[in-house]
Amino acid sequence: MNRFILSRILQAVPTLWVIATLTFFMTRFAPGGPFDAEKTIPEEIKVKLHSHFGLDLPLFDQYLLYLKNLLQGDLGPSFKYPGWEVSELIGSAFPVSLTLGLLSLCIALLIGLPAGIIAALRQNTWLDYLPMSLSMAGICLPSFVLGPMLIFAFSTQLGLFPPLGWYGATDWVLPSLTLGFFYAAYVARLTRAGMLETLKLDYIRTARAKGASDWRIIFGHALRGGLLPVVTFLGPAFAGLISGSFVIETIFFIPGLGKFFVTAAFNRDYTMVLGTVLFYATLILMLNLLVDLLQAVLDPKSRSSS
Amino acid sequence: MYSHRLNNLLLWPASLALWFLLHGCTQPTNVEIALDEQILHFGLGAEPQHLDPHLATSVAAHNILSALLEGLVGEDPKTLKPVPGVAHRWEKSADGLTYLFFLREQAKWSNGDSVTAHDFVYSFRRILNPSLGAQYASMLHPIKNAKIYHAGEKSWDESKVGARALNDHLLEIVLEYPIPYFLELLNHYSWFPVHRPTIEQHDAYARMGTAWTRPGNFVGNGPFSLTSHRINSVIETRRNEFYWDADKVRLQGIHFYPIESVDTEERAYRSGFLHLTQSVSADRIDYLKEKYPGELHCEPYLGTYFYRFNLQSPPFDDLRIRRALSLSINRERLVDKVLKGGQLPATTFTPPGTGGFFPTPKFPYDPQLARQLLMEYLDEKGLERLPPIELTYNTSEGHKKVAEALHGMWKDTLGVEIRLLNMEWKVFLSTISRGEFSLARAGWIGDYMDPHTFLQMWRSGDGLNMTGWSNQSYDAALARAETSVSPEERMDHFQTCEDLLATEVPILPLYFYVHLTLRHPSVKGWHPTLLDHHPYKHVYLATEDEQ
Amino acid sequence: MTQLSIEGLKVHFHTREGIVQAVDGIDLQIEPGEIVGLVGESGSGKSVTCNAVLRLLPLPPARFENGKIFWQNRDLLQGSEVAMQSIRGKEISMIFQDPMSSLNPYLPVLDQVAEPLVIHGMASLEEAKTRAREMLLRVGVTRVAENPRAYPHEFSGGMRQRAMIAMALITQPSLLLADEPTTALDVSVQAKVLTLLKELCTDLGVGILFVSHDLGLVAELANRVVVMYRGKIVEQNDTRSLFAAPKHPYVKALIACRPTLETTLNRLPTVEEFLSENQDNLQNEEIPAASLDTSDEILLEVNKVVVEFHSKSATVRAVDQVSLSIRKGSTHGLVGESGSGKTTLGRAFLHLIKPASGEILLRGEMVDWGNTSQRMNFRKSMQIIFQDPYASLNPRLTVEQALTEPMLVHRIGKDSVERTDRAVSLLEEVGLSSQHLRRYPHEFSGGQRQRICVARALATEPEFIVCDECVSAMDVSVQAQVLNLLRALQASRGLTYLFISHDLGVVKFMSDQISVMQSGQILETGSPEELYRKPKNEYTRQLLEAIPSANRSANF
Amino acid sequence: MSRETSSSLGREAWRRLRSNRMAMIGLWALACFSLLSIFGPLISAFSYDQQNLDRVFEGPGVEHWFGTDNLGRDLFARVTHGGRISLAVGLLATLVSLVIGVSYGMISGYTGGRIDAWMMRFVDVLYSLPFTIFVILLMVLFGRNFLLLFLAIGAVEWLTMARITRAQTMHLKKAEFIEAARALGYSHGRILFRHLLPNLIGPIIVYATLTIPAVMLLEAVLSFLGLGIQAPMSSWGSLIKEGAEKMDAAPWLLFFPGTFFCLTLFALNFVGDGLRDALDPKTSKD
Repeated sequence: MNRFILSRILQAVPTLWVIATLTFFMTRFAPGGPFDAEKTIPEEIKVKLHSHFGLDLPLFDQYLLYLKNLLQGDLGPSFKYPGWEVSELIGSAFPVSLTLGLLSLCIALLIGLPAGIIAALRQNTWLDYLPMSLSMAGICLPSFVLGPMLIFAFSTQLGLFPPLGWYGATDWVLPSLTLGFFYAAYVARLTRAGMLETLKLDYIRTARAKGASDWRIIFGHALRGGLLPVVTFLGPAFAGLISGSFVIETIFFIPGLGKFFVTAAFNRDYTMVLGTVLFYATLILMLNLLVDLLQAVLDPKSRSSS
Repeated sequence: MYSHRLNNLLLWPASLALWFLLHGCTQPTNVEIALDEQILHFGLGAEPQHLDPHLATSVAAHNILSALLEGLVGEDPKTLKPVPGVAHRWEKSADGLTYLFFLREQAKWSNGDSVTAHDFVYSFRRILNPSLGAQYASMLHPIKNAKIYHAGEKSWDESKVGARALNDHLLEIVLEYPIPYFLELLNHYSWFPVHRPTIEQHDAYARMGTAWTRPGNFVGNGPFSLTSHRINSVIETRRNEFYWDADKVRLQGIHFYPIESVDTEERAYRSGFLHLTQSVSADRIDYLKEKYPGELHCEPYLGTYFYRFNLQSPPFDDLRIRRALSLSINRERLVDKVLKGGQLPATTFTPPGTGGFFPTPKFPYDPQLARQLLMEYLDEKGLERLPPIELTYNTSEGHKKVAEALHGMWKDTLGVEIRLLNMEWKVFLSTISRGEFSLARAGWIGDYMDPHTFLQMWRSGDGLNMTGWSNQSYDAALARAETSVSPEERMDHFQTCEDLLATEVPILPLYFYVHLTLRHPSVKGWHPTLLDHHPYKHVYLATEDEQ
Repeated sequence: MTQLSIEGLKVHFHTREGIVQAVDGIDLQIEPGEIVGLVGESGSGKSVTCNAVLRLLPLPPARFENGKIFWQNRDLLQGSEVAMQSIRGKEISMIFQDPMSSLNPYLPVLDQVAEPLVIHGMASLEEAKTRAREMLLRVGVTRVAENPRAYPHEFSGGMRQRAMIAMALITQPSLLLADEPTTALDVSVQAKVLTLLKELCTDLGVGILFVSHDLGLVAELANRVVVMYRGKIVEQNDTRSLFAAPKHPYVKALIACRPTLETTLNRLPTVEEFLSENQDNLQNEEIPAASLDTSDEILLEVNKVVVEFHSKSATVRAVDQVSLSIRKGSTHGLVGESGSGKTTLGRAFLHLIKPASGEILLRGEMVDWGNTSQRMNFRKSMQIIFQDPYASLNPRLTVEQALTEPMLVHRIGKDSVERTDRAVSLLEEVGLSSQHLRRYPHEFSGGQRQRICVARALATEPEFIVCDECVSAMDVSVQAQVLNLLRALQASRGLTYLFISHDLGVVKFMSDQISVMQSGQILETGSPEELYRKPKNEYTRQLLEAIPSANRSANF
Repeated sequence: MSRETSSSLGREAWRRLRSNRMAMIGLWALACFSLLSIFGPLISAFSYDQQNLDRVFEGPGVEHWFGTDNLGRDLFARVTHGGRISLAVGLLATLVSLVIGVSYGMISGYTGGRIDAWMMRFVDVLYSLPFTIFVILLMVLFGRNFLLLFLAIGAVEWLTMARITRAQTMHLKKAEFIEAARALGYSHGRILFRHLLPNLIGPIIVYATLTIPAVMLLEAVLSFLGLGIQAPMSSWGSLIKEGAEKMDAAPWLLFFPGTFFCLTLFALNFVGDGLRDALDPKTSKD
């Protein structure tokens, strides 16, 4: 097992290197630079700025320098906020996004799993149609519509939750709901499909022949197999969840990571673009590994083969 | 097939929701608490890039720095006229070239150190130091020989820069040429002092991006001091007890929130999270006027919204087409029906009242003449109709709306087809600066209260010109305005410049900005000003009845 | 006292295609401790009957139209679901056909075996596990002693079925419903499991309803045999009498059409022939020894073929230094149990799996795989028929497309018209007709599908065909038809077969030469008679002994 | 193989589709939306870009059926005009991503081994690259080409498609009919596209119906970067985005485009499910 994890981590290194290289050159070839502004900067000051950030070196030297720093774990200073290190900015925003992501995941699972299970058990009744239609709506309802709608209902009208901010537990509710709803929709669909598939299997019949109750059949036997596709989906989805959502952070004024992902590109904040991209890639690779491990826990067969 | 007990599963989410219902009880809002606490909750609009006054470049930075630092002079909260700041009085020589500032002895840094004339000289030297690469260093170029030092060829002493500390509390500044608005200039953050030991401790004299501006490190001399800074979340300041005029400061602190989305900011305001918003979505004006009649403020602002023509390529190399496009814009209607924020139609480039300058309105609306000019042009070129014109703008709802409205006006009056091209901001900037446009959106916010901040950019070959327009009479008039001592004469020269812009039409002024804001009635001592400066030491929070 | 009494049971399936009368009014009684065999082919309603007793049928589409099932004088069809749950696994237990899929792959075997005790409140969890362990040891699943957290996939099929038996009997029920419990197992394993089942049930006094398609197997076990055909019971009698004097023609056919080790007929009788009025065809010639017309020419030769599979942890040698030569026009049988490497060897013959080493010579020549025309020629001459005719036909191609495509690829026939004509004649050759051209595989029965597979294999006009367990999944009656077809084609086209099967009777019926495989190696090769009369190898002897006696000879 | 058989295949599928009630409702709804998008702008008295600054933000009424927007433009004309673009972009771009993703995934899964590993690493890499920068670079290289819109959308959406297809292919390639095809000497291309592809159609269609809404919204994001629809033209994505900003002051600006959008997706979903069943010969006749 340890060897497996180690080899996966070693495999990730070249992938990350390719990502870093491509991103580095892509950002540099995009028009506009980090210091372009409506009030044009005098040439001599631009030269000064460039030399401060090492942009005056030949591009390939910059690249080598970046890699060298990267190997030492240094992501460099942000171009947009020169007083701050990229790693510091990501480090301060990540806990926020992590909290939001985990809460949304909880909501997605708390809504999605029961909805999917019920829909599967009551296939082709209103208990199937209603959650499945809602989930279709959840998939096609963009968060920039859902967010303001939830704010209007729960904040403006009912006054239950604050419409923005990230200060206390009550602030967490609406953004997590907004973010979680989309995933809940997916989870519900996948759970339903997985459960329907599993409930057809022979071993469910075996369990029934033993005299197991419905409850026992679902939770003791069917759920584990039925959840495998959900777990597979949740790996990459979770990376998306905890790397922040620009739209939701903007709507709810949350100091999360998503903003850096989007604005870094617009600001041509080279180091920040690279930092966020590498962070995200690492996250994905790690979560894929985690999913494989989790699958091994859920599925004894893959456990012994890996 | 399966028993009904499964329906219990439905109770899960329901009970969770109930839990939140019970716990999500309403708490008093920021604005309600603030009446006791005297904390101003301020919508900042954007996260400031720097909190270093010598490197800062944004309005957001100004809003914070004017709380943390104080220049030689202060501003009158209503007129923005210079009032005593760190200097309790000053003297100006008869030729208008030499200023003596008498610094008050009570002026202190937030760590208790005295603010001295040496601090100011040190600060001027720092911003002008070419190694720092300060963008706004040119703001200090009016100081004698500052330009020479800034060019980097000579040392400070060799350059003989005209700023000297005569003693700890007496500062002499000698100017290159007389500047009528010199004292107003001093309120720009590039003139603010920095605390020498702090700068040296962080080796920030010639380096950007050091940690000296972090809370705990920052030492300022303003009415407030920095207590916390979380990127994209909040910047908190607290009353500075060492401030010389601390007795007058009634606010206990100001919290700045960099909320970028106007919609979110509006929701924040409406829920009592903010006292002030940085701006208001143009589409919401009607709605807010109705709902919050006394709280929506449209205040004139020192800025012009305009389009640039590219004179280097047809059809805008021809004056008639430029004029025709200008003449067929109904600016009144644009302002009243589309923008609706109380903006003023721009019939000059410089906003009226800038430093006492009231230019004569030009740029009329005359569709008849516009059509005639277009016909003439088409006949001469033997064209059936004008080929479609590309209008480039950076992506934003507001810019799109204006562009769409003009698209309609030109189509209706001239039958000219306009193609709108939106671009991402940085791509837009690089496209425009390379001259790859024919008609492009632009905006200009004045840095100080003088027409010069507007009119200088149309000088031939100026980095900000970018239209390809060059006019010797304009250059000459501008040069004369820069050196003349008499205010009346200056205004005459500026008027000449304005006239030339109106006859040559290298640009298309559309409207003058307003500062649209929602402001809570409990905010007192806050007055509309052209530069949107609001000296915080006069601001306090009170309910309607207590004054 | 009759323990279980089924009276006039009718179960219909309401599907979109219409109503299927799966069980059409049957009466059946089982006395305490009695072992009853329920025999029938697929679709006869035997499994439905079995599942109906425990109400495990999916409702809908299934529906109880009529009838009663009395269990100790209670009508099981009337009780509530909860009441039913208390009978399932406690009073009546059930074991299923496929031990691979019937155990929950996500739970340890021990826990699953213990579960019925827990469900019915007969023991605490700890106690249940202890008892489950004892039970598992008793049925011979010793592995749980080493590793109580072993999961089903760590066990072989036989061990899993033993575990299933342990699970079914742990509550000491009064009746065990066994639905084809040994069908998926190898012969040697099957024999052991049957013995175990019989011993245990006798010890514990458990009655068994043993459902199977294999009459011979049932004869080993049951006191009484019930034969079902198309939802009805056609005959029931005590085992000896039934075999001695079958009355119903269907039962007669079932006994006759299965090739046994004693079968010496040229072609097998089929059920249709028995059921039709005209039974003249049944007069069959015996094959005179060595009468088959085989030349001495060697068509295919393999030398020291090795096939290896690489997994992350280890390399497995599935075929280990196998050498064989097959004469043109003959059938070479390959017998072995699952995992012996016989299927892999068959695939390696066709280069569907690349051998790690060794050579495969067609007409004495090596095939150069880099050479397109040689490769295509090889593919054209060598074909394969798989075990599962359903999986081996692309479900989205019509019969016509499936048959004409190989011709197109190998440039047989000059245009689509000619190819379609050829497809028709191929269909006719395998006993189908041109009206089947436009249909999809799923519209055919298993036997018909296998005929289509045969036709497709013939489309390239091959000389050599690998028949990989090609009748193993079929009912005996269908099996007889397909075997007859293969023999007829061999006679008319002079085909050469490699016939792979685990069923010794079938292999003997088909082959001129037989090789026995175990663990990737060929243990012995010889003529069928030699092999069956005087097996040289110990393993071959074991294999032969494991065959139920009724299947060794037709005369029980 | 012959034209006759393939057309009968289509006829057969069509016959099955017709018997699926939900799919037919979906199909009719789609037809209605398409017709409305094609002819709506023609029957409307207003053009999508015709402004009337005196009649801004009017609610739905007799003259302006769906009301007017911030420049007094008729929302009905804008919604139907936007439908043309959104439907075209949604379907075409999804098609592009399907073609790329399915081919890539099939080849990767079918080939297996080291090539498969490399191909999937490549997908991993693309997943992580910054999309904004990528689109900006595309525009720099190729200019503002309308075709680029499809390329850009295809470039993101195919990744997931490729993964799904690969997983299915790896599962299917072990099927005996694929082995039979190899034994029959079929070329890899033939096996991939004639034997594997039709059997992958189910999951592909289901995923495609989920991709279309994502694509329609992505179009709005791309137009932010200047790629795609230029003002004053409209698309459902951009109308919804604008409508969401004015939700409480002028709810109809969100309601109408939102309703069209959602109903289209529901319809597509039903048609997708129906199509999957219809293309599967195993589903029963009735």
